[in-house]
Amino acid sequence: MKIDRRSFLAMSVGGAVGTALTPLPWKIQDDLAIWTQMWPWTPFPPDGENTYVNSVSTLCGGGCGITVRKVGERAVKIEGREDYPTNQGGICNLCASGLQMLYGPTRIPYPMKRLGERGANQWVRLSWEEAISMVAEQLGEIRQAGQPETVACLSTRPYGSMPALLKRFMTAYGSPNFMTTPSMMDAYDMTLKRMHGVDGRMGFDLENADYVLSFGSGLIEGWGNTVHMIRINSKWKDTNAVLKQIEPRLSNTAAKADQWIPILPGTEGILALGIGYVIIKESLYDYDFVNNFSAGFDEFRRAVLSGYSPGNVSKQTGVDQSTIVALAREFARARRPLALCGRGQGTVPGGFGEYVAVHALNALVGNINRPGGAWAMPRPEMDGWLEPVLDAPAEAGLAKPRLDGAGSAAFPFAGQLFNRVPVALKAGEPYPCQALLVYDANPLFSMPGSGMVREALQQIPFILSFASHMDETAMMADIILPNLSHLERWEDVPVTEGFHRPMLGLAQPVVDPQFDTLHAGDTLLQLAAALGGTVAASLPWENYEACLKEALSPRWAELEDRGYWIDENFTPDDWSLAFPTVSGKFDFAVSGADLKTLFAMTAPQGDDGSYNLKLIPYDSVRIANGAVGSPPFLIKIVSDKVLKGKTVLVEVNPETARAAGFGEGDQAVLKTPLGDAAVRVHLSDGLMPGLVAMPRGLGHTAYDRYLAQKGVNANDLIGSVEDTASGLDATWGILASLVKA
Amino acid sequence: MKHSGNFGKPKRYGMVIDLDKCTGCGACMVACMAENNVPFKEDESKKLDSISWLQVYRLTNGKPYPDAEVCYLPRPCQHCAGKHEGHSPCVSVCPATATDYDQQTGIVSQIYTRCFGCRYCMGACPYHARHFNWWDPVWPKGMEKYLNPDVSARMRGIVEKCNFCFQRYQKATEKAHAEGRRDLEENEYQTACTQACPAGAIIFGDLNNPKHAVHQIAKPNLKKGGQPQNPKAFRLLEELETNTKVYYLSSKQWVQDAIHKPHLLDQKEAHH
Amino acid sequence: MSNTDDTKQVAVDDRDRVPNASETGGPIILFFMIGFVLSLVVGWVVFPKLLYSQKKQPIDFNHVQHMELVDEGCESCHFFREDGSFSGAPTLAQCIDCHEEVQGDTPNEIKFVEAYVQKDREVPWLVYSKQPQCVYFSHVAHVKMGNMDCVTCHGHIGESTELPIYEQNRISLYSRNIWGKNIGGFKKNTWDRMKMDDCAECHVREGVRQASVQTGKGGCFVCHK
Amino acid sequence: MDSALIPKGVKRCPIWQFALGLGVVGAVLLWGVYAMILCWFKGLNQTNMNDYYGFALWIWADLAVIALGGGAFFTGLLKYVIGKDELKNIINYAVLIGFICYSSALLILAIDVGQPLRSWFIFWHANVHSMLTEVAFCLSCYFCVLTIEYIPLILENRQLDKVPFVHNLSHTMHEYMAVFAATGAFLSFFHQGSLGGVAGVLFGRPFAYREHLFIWPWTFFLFTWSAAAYGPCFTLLVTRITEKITRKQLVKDTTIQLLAKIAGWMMFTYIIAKIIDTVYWATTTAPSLGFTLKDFYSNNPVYGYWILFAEIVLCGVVPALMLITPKIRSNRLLLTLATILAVIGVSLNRWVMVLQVMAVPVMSFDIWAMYYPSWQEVATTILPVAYGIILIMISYRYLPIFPQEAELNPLEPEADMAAAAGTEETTEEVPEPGLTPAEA
Amino acid sequence: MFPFNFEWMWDMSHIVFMGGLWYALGILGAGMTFCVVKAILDTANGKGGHHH
Repeated sequence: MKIDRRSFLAMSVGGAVGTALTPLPWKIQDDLAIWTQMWPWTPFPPDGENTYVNSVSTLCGGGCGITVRKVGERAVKIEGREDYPTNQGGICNLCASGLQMLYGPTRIPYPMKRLGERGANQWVRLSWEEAISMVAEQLGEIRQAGQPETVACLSTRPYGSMPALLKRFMTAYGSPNFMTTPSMMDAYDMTLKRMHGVDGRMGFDLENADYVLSFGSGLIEGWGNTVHMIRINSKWKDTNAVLKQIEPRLSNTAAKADQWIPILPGTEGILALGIGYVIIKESLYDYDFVNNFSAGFDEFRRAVLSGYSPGNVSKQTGVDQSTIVALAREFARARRPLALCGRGQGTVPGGFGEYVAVHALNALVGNINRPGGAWAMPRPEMDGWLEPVLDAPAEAGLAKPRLDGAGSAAFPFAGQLFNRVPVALKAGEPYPCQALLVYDANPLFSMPGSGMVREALQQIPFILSFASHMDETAMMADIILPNLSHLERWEDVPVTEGFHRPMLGLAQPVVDPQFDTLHAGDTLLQLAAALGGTVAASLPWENYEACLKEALSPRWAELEDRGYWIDENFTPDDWSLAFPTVSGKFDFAVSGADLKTLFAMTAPQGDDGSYNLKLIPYDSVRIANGAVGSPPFLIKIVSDKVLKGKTVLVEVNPETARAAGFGEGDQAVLKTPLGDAAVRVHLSDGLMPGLVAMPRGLGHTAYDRYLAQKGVNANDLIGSVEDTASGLDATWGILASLVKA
Repeated sequence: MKHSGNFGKPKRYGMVIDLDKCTGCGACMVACMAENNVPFKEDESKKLDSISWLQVYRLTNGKPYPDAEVCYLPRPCQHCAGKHEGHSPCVSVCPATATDYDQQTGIVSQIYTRCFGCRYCMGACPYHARHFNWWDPVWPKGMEKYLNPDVSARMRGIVEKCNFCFQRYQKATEKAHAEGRRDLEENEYQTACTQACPAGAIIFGDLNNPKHAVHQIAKPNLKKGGQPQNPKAFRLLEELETNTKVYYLSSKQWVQDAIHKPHLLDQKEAHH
Repeated sequence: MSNTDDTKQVAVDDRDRVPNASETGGPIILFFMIGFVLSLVVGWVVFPKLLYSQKKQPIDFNHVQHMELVDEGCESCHFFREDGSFSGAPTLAQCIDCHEEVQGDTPNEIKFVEAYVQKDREVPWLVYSKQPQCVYFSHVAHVKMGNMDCVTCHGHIGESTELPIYEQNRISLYSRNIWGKNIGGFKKNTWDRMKMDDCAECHVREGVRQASVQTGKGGCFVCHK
Repeated sequence: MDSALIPKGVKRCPIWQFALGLGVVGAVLLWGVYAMILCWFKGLNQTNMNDYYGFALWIWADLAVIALGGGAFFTGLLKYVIGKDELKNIINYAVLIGFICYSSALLILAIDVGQPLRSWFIFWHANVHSMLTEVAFCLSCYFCVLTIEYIPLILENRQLDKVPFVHNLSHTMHEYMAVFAATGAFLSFFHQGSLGGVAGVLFGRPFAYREHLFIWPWTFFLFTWSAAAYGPCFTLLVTRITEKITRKQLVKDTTIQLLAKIAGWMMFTYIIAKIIDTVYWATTTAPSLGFTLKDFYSNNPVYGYWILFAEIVLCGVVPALMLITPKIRSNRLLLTLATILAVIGVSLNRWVMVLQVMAVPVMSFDIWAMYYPSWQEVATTILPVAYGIILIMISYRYLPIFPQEAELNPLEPEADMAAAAGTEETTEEVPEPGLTPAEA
Repeated sequence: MFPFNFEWMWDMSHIVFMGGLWYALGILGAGMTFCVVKAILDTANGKGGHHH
């Protein structure tokens, strides 16, 4: 028998026939198909017991109640808490993406010390003991040298136990420089102080208002509590309440409003005065309130009637005379009219005169401390704490003027003016800053004139960051003592500006700490203990939880049980009791201010004639632009008419674009006095001619590849402009030009 | 041990979306992505290969400044019933029976492990509600921890789409079963987008059930292919007889017109 | 060499080979049979051995012994949670009730307490009946609403004194119990196989509504997610 | 070297020239294979397809090659079933071209699906209501037919034919080819049709949707008809190109003229039906779905009425009239022109039925989506062309494809040493120049 | 494609469609088998051993 080609062939054929009659080929084929379901790089989430943990989300400013669904130890979904007073089940896109921030790669996993150049993002890991003793040593030396005032601290939120604890730490340490990033709260606080005589916060009973004049407030784009405001907008649709949106751009709010009134940017206050003119001229104002409960009306009247006739105002604002008159009449004749301001999300305050002019409208129609009106609210206070103990160096430090000039002779009514710090540091006045503590803030990204902020930070020899995520400011730090993420920590969350009930939410840990991080409150307590002396004595708590319980002791049980505390029956003071001013009345004259100067429009930077357009930043509800960057889900829902690849699209009116020779999607260079940026042009009929609109919140350089290097940070191109009357940041835009790329 | 009819009466789950209230905030899109393990990648600005089961379109009235108006229109899968129950554009074309129409719930299902990625269904769907996994779904290290185990993992090369958060129906049914019930209450089964919408613009329920809000608002004429009897209500591409289960409400005439007249709209604006 | 020569040469070769071929007709069939039988052996006997890897459970477990100690049968440990979900393999927290300390002196017991209880680590049980991720299976629907016995699908595991070897398909990574022990996919008992067709067959038999438009059988989302 | 394999009585170029040609085309083939491997291992993100263009260049190429390959079934039908015996002189080549087209189509499909390892689901879990299922079944069955038709041709190779069994097998298969050809025609009718049905049933896409006859939309019949009409034109065109390159007449004029005439009449009748279909669709179907013709042809940078004109008039009516006019048809140049127009016409038709369907917005607020293929898509689409050329080169060299070749080109005793390289017009075929004898 | 597949239904569509498929496959299969068998028999009968 010869084994030749043929035998081999026969065997193969036999083998093939035989194999076909076994499960082998068929099973392998089936298993291979199944294998494609189980590729090793595809994660298969394990199942487990489902539990739900209630908490409060602090990612955005809204402070909404959330319910976090957990499977085993993993948090898998954040949903709005249905029984929470502000959001009632809804949730904003940022807070719904919260788990991407919790588990994401942008978390700072352990204490770190800078290695190499600032901002180079090179770090060496420290143990907590090392890190705290290093910081304590640094701060101890400064204090020993008798310069505790040269240490500053920055936070985003002004209220709550953490800012209070930081402020307390600074006080005990001996520095008057606890600051918060600027926002419309600063302006409204000042308005309350100078018109109502109240040291409190502003609230608006928006639910019951039936005619709302919004001077550029992005009511459904993150102004106040986003979800609450959107709910109110829906309610207005059901009750046929009227919303008039006054701003240069057809924002989401303008799109949902009953009327969009385009206006030249920066002239909103002037329009308010024009409306006031008509109301006064036609005697449409509330006689009872104006005659019996207000002072300074004559000065106000004189100032308004002397320069704000509809004709004049129309010229300045670009709003038709007939519209001005109509708005005034409608507003005055509405049952519960309400006027609001604070551009976009209100993260840049704007000029004080604008707030006075707008709030004066509420006063003219007598809608102050009434249903559907503007309410003076008490500030949330940490009522469970004793006064801090101060030693001599602390007393001496506290007696020094503040770095930002707030409370000084120039700005006596200001509480916070962080926007002035870069200028002050540059000038070396009143003294240099030797150390900065940054908590829950990212000024390098979020403040107009970020170039100036960067220069200022470069001048500070020691920067300590408590950041949970690697943001731009954290990248500039010398030491990072990372805070727990918002879903890993206890925190009290006072309600946002604008809400008309005193309310407090309690955030509680949803999951165990995922990294070697520590609650910033605990870090601070350990720092205080390491510093010793009166600083340690002023912060005597064993841990942050104990400190928090003590701070909230009267309401702790309710907070722990329900997750929030609210004063449902709160009503603001009656007119006769509401105004603790010198006259005891509402002050139209703004505590003796020069109204003419106050109402003057703030000119933008760079008026040298070489720019033919104005660049305005706008806040988008789909882009986070505060201390927290946009998680991947948010970037995913950004329109391709806003961001394409790595390039931002700026909105330009088709007419303006055509004149400059640009078509849809064309590449261009946007020039402003502060710099250039490569952009693309998006033609929009929803923008006034002569303007360029750019979203805020893009152009991050820190965070991860899902967020960084996308678009341009509008704050790089727009500088901070100081309102001379108040010191507030009055920035509304900047002169600009678009040239071919 | 026969339990015929153990599913209760046939349902027809559907939605009513109030365009007057929708603010275009995108919370629904995020809630959907978070609930359904929708992946993301570095560049999501190429919207035509970006997976988002729920898409919010921005409609404009096409008028120049200052008369421009905008309306936001969220578009989940429309769960078409077609001319005869179950003849959805996509279901009828799938060669491998990976997508199906369930007469019990009216939901168009998609089974990822059955799909082999021919993409015929995507061509068939006029709403662009179907998305292909052009890329491997991968999450940055650590982020896979938030994935929902109730939702199947998808793999590269298959089509996925909105399924009205069917896993929530399954979960709700389990709870009902544990309590010895066969039918669900209206609030027991709600989609993630409905739940998240801050404006309360999305309403979800059984269109067959006169007690449910969706039925009361849209007033579907079930004899006439579900046409809405509420004059403010309309459906997308009614003429195609796709017989969708997503109804829209708008009090604005231009919106109602824009839905029907393609040439009215300006190309440059009409996108996500 | 010319064309014609070449052709001739080949033709001669061919003539030589033809009778050869018919002579070796027998061996050809023999080789065919060798190939045939060999492949049958490979396919039916060798292949299944190669296809599955054998894994031992982290520790052994005696169902019989535990059944004697509990009141409510299987549901004592494999219980339903309030939301209707099924707890599956017990967690450490459940075991700790009795096994906080070592009881008796079996090596398994000692290993369990030392390696898991004391270190607070969950036991990574290998679940024989684990369905793929695309499958939705509601225990409560079957047990509470359908009044089914555990045995119907899980067989007599509750009467075992030790845990069987867990076999895992090397390609699909499924437990062998899904396809069944028999490589040909044949089954005798209801618990021998847990493929889609087995679920579907029972659903038809038990009168579950067959609501699928495409297949006339059960809707996909009844068993899928 | 390989002269023993070359059919008797014909001349072929020297082996080095052949190898050089193979090498050049092979390089293109390898480029395509590289792209194919990228698509398989990295996924379809290698393409420029997207959620709007789920079907793109590949599906167009698929539909186009299948239409062009329609020459095989139709010529087969004419020869074996209807009895046009004259066509035996071109049937081999028609079969070979068909085989190339269909195997290419299957290859493209194997790259095109997102999960190639699951592609058998289309058979196993078939949804019989899907046009794509019908396509898959008929396509693969018909490919079997083509293979059966191609096998005897291979078996007729001079060396293989010497094996008695092989000889007998090819002989028997030839004898019963009519049965296979008839089955092939039956299958072709359905898969060509169902390819048309793929677009025609999309009632969500008013641009594609057509009224139905029984379960089939009109496009079903139009596709079958057009494949039968235009497929032979492609066979004629490729034959012409082959003749140009080999510088020989390979098929007699009578055969060419017969096939051209039949194709012409098929095209003529088809284009009338197509015009009726278009008019009905434009005036009745589309408006009933809320669309006007203008919606389909305006507001975008590419798709204008020109495409309608090009497809129906310029590359439809014109070549049809040219082919049915004996005077024009008998002019070689004009005949070639007509076949070129026809090939463009049917390719345009398939393009429109795939790409424009995807491009047209349906929701009023949607966009026209434009698309251009990635290099990977282009390379994988050229891959079958290269493969086809190679198969033609090999088949032509070693198999008796053209029964009339020897008769039309009697061997001369003297070797014609004239070199002929470099003067040929550029075509998609790689030049295989020279009529040099096999042995120098 | 087989009656034991999950998707199979005994309805007109399946009978016609799959009937057509199996019919075609049957012809092809039977035809090829016939040709091969005939070729084997012919070869055994000594046909084809010479050239023509």
